[in-house]
Amino acid sequence: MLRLNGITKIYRIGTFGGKELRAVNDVSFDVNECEVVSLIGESGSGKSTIGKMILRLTSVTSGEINFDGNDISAYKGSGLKQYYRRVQGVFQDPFSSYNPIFKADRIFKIIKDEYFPEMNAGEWDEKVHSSLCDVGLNPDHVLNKFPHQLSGGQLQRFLIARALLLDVRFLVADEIISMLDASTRIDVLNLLVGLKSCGLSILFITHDLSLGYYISERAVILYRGCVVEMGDTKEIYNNPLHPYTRLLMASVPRLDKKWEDVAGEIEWQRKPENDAYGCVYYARCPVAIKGECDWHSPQLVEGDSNHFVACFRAANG
Amino acid sequence: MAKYFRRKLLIYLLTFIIAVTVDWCIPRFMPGNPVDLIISRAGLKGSAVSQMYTFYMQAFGLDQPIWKQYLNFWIAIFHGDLGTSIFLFPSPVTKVILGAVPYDLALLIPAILTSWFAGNNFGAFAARSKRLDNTLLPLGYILTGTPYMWLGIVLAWAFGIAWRIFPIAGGYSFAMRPALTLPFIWSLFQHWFLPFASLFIVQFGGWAIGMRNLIIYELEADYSHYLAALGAPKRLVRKYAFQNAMLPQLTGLALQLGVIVAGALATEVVFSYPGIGYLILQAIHNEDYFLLQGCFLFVVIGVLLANFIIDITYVIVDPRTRAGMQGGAS
Amino acid sequence: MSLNIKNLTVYYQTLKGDVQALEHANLSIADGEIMGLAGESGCGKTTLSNSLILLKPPMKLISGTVELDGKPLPITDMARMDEYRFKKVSIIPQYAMNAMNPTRKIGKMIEELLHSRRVDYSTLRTELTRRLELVKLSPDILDMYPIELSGGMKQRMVMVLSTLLNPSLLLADEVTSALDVSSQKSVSEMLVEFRKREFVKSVVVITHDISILYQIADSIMIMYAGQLAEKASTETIIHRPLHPYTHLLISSLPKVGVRYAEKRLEGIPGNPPLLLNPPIGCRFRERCPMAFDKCVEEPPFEEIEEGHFVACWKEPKSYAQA
Amino acid sequence: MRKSTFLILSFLIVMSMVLAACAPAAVATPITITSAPQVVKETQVVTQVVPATPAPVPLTYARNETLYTSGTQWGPPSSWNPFNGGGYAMGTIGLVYETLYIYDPLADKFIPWLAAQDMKWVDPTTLEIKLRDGITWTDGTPLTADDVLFTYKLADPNGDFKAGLNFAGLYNFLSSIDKVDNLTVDFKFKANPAYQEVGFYLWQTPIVQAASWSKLDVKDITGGANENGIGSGPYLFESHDQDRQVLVRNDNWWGIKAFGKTPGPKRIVDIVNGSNNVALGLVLQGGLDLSNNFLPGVATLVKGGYGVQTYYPEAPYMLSANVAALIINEQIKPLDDVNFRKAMAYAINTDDIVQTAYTGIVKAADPTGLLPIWDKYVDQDMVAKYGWSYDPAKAKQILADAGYKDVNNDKFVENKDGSPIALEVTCPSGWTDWMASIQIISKNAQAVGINMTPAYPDYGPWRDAQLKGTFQLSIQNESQMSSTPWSYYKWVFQNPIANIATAQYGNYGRYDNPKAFDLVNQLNQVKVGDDAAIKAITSQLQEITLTEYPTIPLWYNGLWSQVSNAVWTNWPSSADSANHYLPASWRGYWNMTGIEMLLDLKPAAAQ
Amino acid sequence: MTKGKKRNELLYFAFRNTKLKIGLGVVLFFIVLTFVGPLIAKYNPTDSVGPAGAPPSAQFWFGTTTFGEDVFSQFVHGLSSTFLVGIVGGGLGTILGMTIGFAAGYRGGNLDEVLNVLTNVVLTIPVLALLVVISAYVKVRGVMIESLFIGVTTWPWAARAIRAQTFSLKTRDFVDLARLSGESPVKIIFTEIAPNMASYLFMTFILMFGSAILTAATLDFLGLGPTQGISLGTMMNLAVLWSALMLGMWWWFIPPGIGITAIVGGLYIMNVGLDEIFNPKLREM
Repeated sequence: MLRLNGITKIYRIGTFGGKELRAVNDVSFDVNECEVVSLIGESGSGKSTIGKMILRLTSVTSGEINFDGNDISAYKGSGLKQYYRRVQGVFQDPFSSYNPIFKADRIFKIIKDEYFPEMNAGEWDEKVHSSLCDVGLNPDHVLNKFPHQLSGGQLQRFLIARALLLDVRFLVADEIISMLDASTRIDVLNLLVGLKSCGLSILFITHDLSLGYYISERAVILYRGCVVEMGDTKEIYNNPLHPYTRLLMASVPRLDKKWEDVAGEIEWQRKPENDAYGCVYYARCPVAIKGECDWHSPQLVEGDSNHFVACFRAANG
Repeated sequence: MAKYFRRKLLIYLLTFIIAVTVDWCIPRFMPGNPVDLIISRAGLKGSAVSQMYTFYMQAFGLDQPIWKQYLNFWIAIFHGDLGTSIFLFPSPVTKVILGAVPYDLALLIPAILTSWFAGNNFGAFAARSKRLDNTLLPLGYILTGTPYMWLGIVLAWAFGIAWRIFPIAGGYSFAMRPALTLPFIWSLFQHWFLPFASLFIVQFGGWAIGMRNLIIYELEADYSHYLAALGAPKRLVRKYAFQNAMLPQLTGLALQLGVIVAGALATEVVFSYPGIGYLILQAIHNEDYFLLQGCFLFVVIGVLLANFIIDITYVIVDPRTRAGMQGGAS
Repeated sequence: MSLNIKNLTVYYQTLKGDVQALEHANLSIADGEIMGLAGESGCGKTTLSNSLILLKPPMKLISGTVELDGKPLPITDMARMDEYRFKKVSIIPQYAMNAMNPTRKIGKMIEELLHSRRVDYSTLRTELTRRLELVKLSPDILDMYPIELSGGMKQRMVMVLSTLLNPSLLLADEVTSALDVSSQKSVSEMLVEFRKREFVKSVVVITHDISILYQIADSIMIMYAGQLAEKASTETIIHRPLHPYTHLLISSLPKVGVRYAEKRLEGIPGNPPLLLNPPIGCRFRERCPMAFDKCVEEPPFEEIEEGHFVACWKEPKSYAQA
Repeated sequence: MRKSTFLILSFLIVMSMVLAACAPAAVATPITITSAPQVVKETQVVTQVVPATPAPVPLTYARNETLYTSGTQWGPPSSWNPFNGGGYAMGTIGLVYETLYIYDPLADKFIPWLAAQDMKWVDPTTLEIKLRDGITWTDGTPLTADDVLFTYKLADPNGDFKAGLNFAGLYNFLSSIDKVDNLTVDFKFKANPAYQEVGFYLWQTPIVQAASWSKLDVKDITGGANENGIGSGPYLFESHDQDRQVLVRNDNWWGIKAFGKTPGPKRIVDIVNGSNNVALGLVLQGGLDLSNNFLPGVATLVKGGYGVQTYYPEAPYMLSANVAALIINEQIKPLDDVNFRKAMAYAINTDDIVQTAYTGIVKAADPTGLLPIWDKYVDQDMVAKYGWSYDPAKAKQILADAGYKDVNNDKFVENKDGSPIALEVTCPSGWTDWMASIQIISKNAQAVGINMTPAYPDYGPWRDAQLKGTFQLSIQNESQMSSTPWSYYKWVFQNPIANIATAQYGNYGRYDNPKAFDLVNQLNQVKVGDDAAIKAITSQLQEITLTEYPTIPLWYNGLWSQVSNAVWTNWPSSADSANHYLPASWRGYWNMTGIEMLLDLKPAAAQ
Repeated sequence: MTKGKKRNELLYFAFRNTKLKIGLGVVLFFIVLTFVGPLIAKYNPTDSVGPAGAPPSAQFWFGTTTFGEDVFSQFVHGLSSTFLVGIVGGGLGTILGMTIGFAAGYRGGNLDEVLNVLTNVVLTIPVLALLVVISAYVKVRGVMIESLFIGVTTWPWAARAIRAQTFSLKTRDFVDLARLSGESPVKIIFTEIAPNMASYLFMTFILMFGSAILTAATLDFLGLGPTQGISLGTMMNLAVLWSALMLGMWWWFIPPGIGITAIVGGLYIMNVGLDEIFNPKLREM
């Protein structure tokens, strides 16, 4: 359904683009119908940039994003509008997603103005109500209020309801629960996954391994703009192949295992001899092969079935 | 860092080119032919008129094609040649202006620097002190709203005419001959003081207000809270806040330069202080476009230089620009 | 007893009235104890920590006393409190990334700070270097400006600085939340290391992430809406919580190994109350599945068993986790 | 404040002060003082100039030896070239360079100056000029007939230089200039020379030193700055700066012996005008002895015991220096109609202008426009017959009689063909007294039904409109007092019409009257001093101006002059016992007895 | 907290803010005077109606000029051109600044670079010197022309400030969301970004208003003001030209200066007041 084909994002910094910052580097993966894929990475890994590129909020430097077989970069004007009818996003900060000086339900009004200008008011209200009910909100409690009068959880549900007003088939969910209160966040997550049954595919962007594990069928691990490992979520969690994934697994604070019980020193500090070549993880890799990892970038290869990894060590066994 | 300066230089260069081009247009698009004015001023009569007309057209290069004139103008600028003044014929414009520039520098540099330092210190002192904030700072707002020349007029009236404490015209006593002697410097000072004071007072208010607002922001900054939590005395916290608030004030100074220079021009007129402002006014009243052109160019170069100095100073005093300068999108 | 808080009530003054951010807090922390303080945003954990070190307007002390090492801490007296700050009580603030003056070299700032506290920098210099090395920082960074450091480096720098004078009590406010997974671990472990080396006696680790506390804290205290809910040893809180809130909160947390497809987690319905005009009695009662009549009275924060405090009218032992 | 900052700051301030201190010093002109003139015998071939040790120049000028003047320089002194008519520094002609004669307009007589005696016409076409013996240039060399010859030949269209100088007009009727002996020069003219104009040039042309000027090329002669030029007059340029110029007395000046008088002030400091406002302030504070600025409100000061004195103790206080007239573009309707012009003349309330715009410091003009010094030429019968005064009723009547009626009832009259009239009267923006005046004129005109509005363009386009003849109505005052009323009539009847733009002197309205033009030429050919002949011709010209209204004289601009008795006394005044000189430092006025005022000035303490 | 409450809170602070009250009061006073003044003033400002240079009296409240014009009449008529310059010059500057600031801030990229350079260039060229040249060029000038010149030369300051604000607002998620809703950039700028900066834009306008008045006063004072009509700046110019200082006619040059200072000072104080209202950090504790 959605296919990312070698996409790269280079930010140009300085006057008339003097310096380059490679935020996303040759990333390819796809998301199938009714599938939740987690895009997992730390800050600066480029995960949000990928989400924005899918949403056409930022341009793609090279590579191609296909939705239902069409290159989305070709969309303009009404074509783009039709694309947004099917692909939508929800972002991390619920309060930033609303214009603070307007009422929260203005986001619905915008959808009506842009997509359903001919629909009469009664019909529209009906549609909004049912959509709100679908996301577990009581329309009477939440309509006609300002954003700061609603909780973060309610606001995020609002955004999901907004997407449902359109014929959404693909949702980019960028860290949508990381700013919610612990006691309410899991419900939003449950709601999201529940939508899968309605034929929705989700790209779930997160830095939290346990959330990724909880929600997705497949996961993509991103490090400094590169995919280092991807595949079946369970497979990755139970048998991480890339040293970076292993580090993540060992570092994530868990409620069932203490750090002492996990393997000891797994991170390295090494000065890379060159910046331009080699594995992105070379500087921190405890198992790097000098002369190889610092000069060649490993390709993503299939280790186990449906389990890809970009590491010479892992690939060599 | 080199990149930062390259970028800055690019902007300065562009500004300079645009300014010079505007400048070049001045005498050419003004109604009336400057040469006619020279001839009429020289009091030439009869056959001499056409003879001198040709001569001056050639001398100013006005008989050349427009593009050539533009090119020649650039060449002339780099030779420091800004043509001949009409009103002060036959003085070269450069010479006339160079005679005035020291007065401007003597007025502007101390006025800008002292008001900036004093205003900032006062603003920092007044910030968060309720009593000062409510009594003295409104005065600051009023001062910034005062037109420079009006303050000049009032000062001249009060100190020069009513009380006769200070002279109200000229660069130094008309009874003196320039020399590096105490009485002469004293006279220079006396004549300098009122124009200086009117520039100082107006700017002082502006800086004080700016600093007050900035320091309040700084005192609310995280590092101030952290220092307070570690029991650092108020003095240290305020010192840091003050020093950090100075940086945006430095940028503010660069932004204000044009306004300050304008104020100085008006003030010079009030006090007949023999600087460029006074020359500009005379040039306008006497339709001396070449002089006007030269003055404009000098002011632009002066402001550009000052901006550049401020830029460099900023890099020196703000470690963030030094450490993190990557060309900055600001 | 290192820290002894009695009946501490702190409000925030706002235009529309007082926000009752911390209500009747009673608690003790032992020497050498690392106590985790957890709760959702707005539960009063930062208020509690701030009132121990920098209680200033719009915060207002309504009642309560604080004792540190057996001596009363003059928390309301800004001037007298200065003597205790840094030396007895110290803080690693939430905003550690921006805690250092951006225009001063770090070493210079430390020197000026110490000088202002009448502590001789030169005698501390070697100890400072030693501790920097301990947190894997080169002493060279003393000659750098904060902007030249990465987030994790700044965090560690602030850790070293805040504990430089070996305070009795260290308040560590959300020290890991801005960090990447891998840095979270090393910073957390450093806190434990600091305690071990007696750079600090006791530590209060404030966080919204209970799993971090599980890794490093000796005891955990759970707060809800300005009230203390439960305090006990880490194992007890995670595995045998007594307060319904603690129980529901912990069971709603996703864990590696739990999948939606296999086991559906549930959140707590409803939202925390606004503290401007909170419900009287137990503030959790509106969301509590076990709430009953008695809950309109404020439950006392009582020691139910050795080291296990709970503020709930229900009988204990109700929620042993399966 | 941190110590280092403070140090840097103080350093910068001190530096800038020093900078300011150095600047004027750098511009100051070094001067060489030469020894007392050698008595140069004719046998001596080589003139010996022995430079003496320069006398130390005092740092502060003693107040009682210094005369402060203002009113001539409106910008930094920039030219010391006596041939730079409009722009030479104060005193260049008169104090430094001298003329053969000076002219006394109050007594209407030529006073021999460099010349030893009155103008002597050997025959009707030959003028012999004899120079005083013993005049030296400031470099010690004698001023001789060669210098006079050289000077006048500069403008010779067939000479070496062909310089377009002011007196080039002399060559219209000059056939040759010859040196008779070392001190005598003969000017030989063609038949019927223009005696009036010749006289005009004789007191206006500065004599320059042949030895130094012959080295210059024509460009430098006409336009050079001539800094450190060698003069012959009572003062030398000492130094100058942006806002002043200092002249020092030439103690070897020939006149000290010749007149037995030494100019009072050791130094003259001429202050560049910042504004009239500043000048008034300086006058009030005793910082200015002679102010030739237009100072509105000076009447109150004269009366108010500020120690300020003017030529007349009562209104109009000032001598009249030039006539301000309404100039009228005669090429456009309805201004081409003499009756319309006449109606305007009757409509304007000149007294109101005098009182309101000038607070009474000027005098309403005589209808003839002849300055008071030319009162003797005014044909009173003619004035009685044709003269006009403010009479709006009569103005209306004239308009009505001439057929100007208000057709469309807008309270303004229309052209005879019914087209509306909308006139604009202009003066340069910022010339406040004139601005006030044209406001009054417009109001007066409107009152009689003439639709006239004031407009204030900038000087450039205002002047341009006059030269091109595109203006409608304006005010001009170019015609100054001089040795001959011819200069006034030349201004009114400048011709030929085609040359108005290049002549740049009058008749911008393009008034075309061959008879008048001829009369002006006749007037020019009257012998200097032949008052009867002048009167006869001017009487005819007056008839033309009084009946044709080529311009409408409004008021006499004053010879603005305010003097202070605080330091210097014995100023010219209208009082019977006083000196009757022109109290002016303006260009062209030192050689109209201004210099004599200096010779008579006495320090206040001396009295 | 409801929006209503929030608005009330702003109003509460507004009513409590002395700075705003004083500033607004002064400005309103002069605005009222501008409209009512010509009705009270008995004379045409350029008519000679009284004795020359008379001090203030019951008949001539602010005295008369050297030409016997009524200073009070001139003052109230001058006020209107002062306000006109403020509104037109300041308004035009703000609008230009907004357009350029929004475009640069929202579009970013090379357009931003170009506009940024342009802004810096115009910012660096001393505006007054430029205005002097332009004013000298146009021979017959009215208040409108003057205002236009001031507007087209003073926008960079506003553009810079607005650009920075737009830049920070642009990164807010609701802007992305609006784009995801298919809104056009112009619509996003005016319906999403601008309303959020309303207070800021208003304050920018006030500052531009004040600085336009000051700039105009300086030009007028130099004799480059309107060649027709009267303004407070030309009053000062004429007062100085006609030696009001020396003759002690303080009533001629003091009122226009006080008028300008009070209006601009009032505007600035008002702005600080507004800043405190919109910016809780600045509020007095």
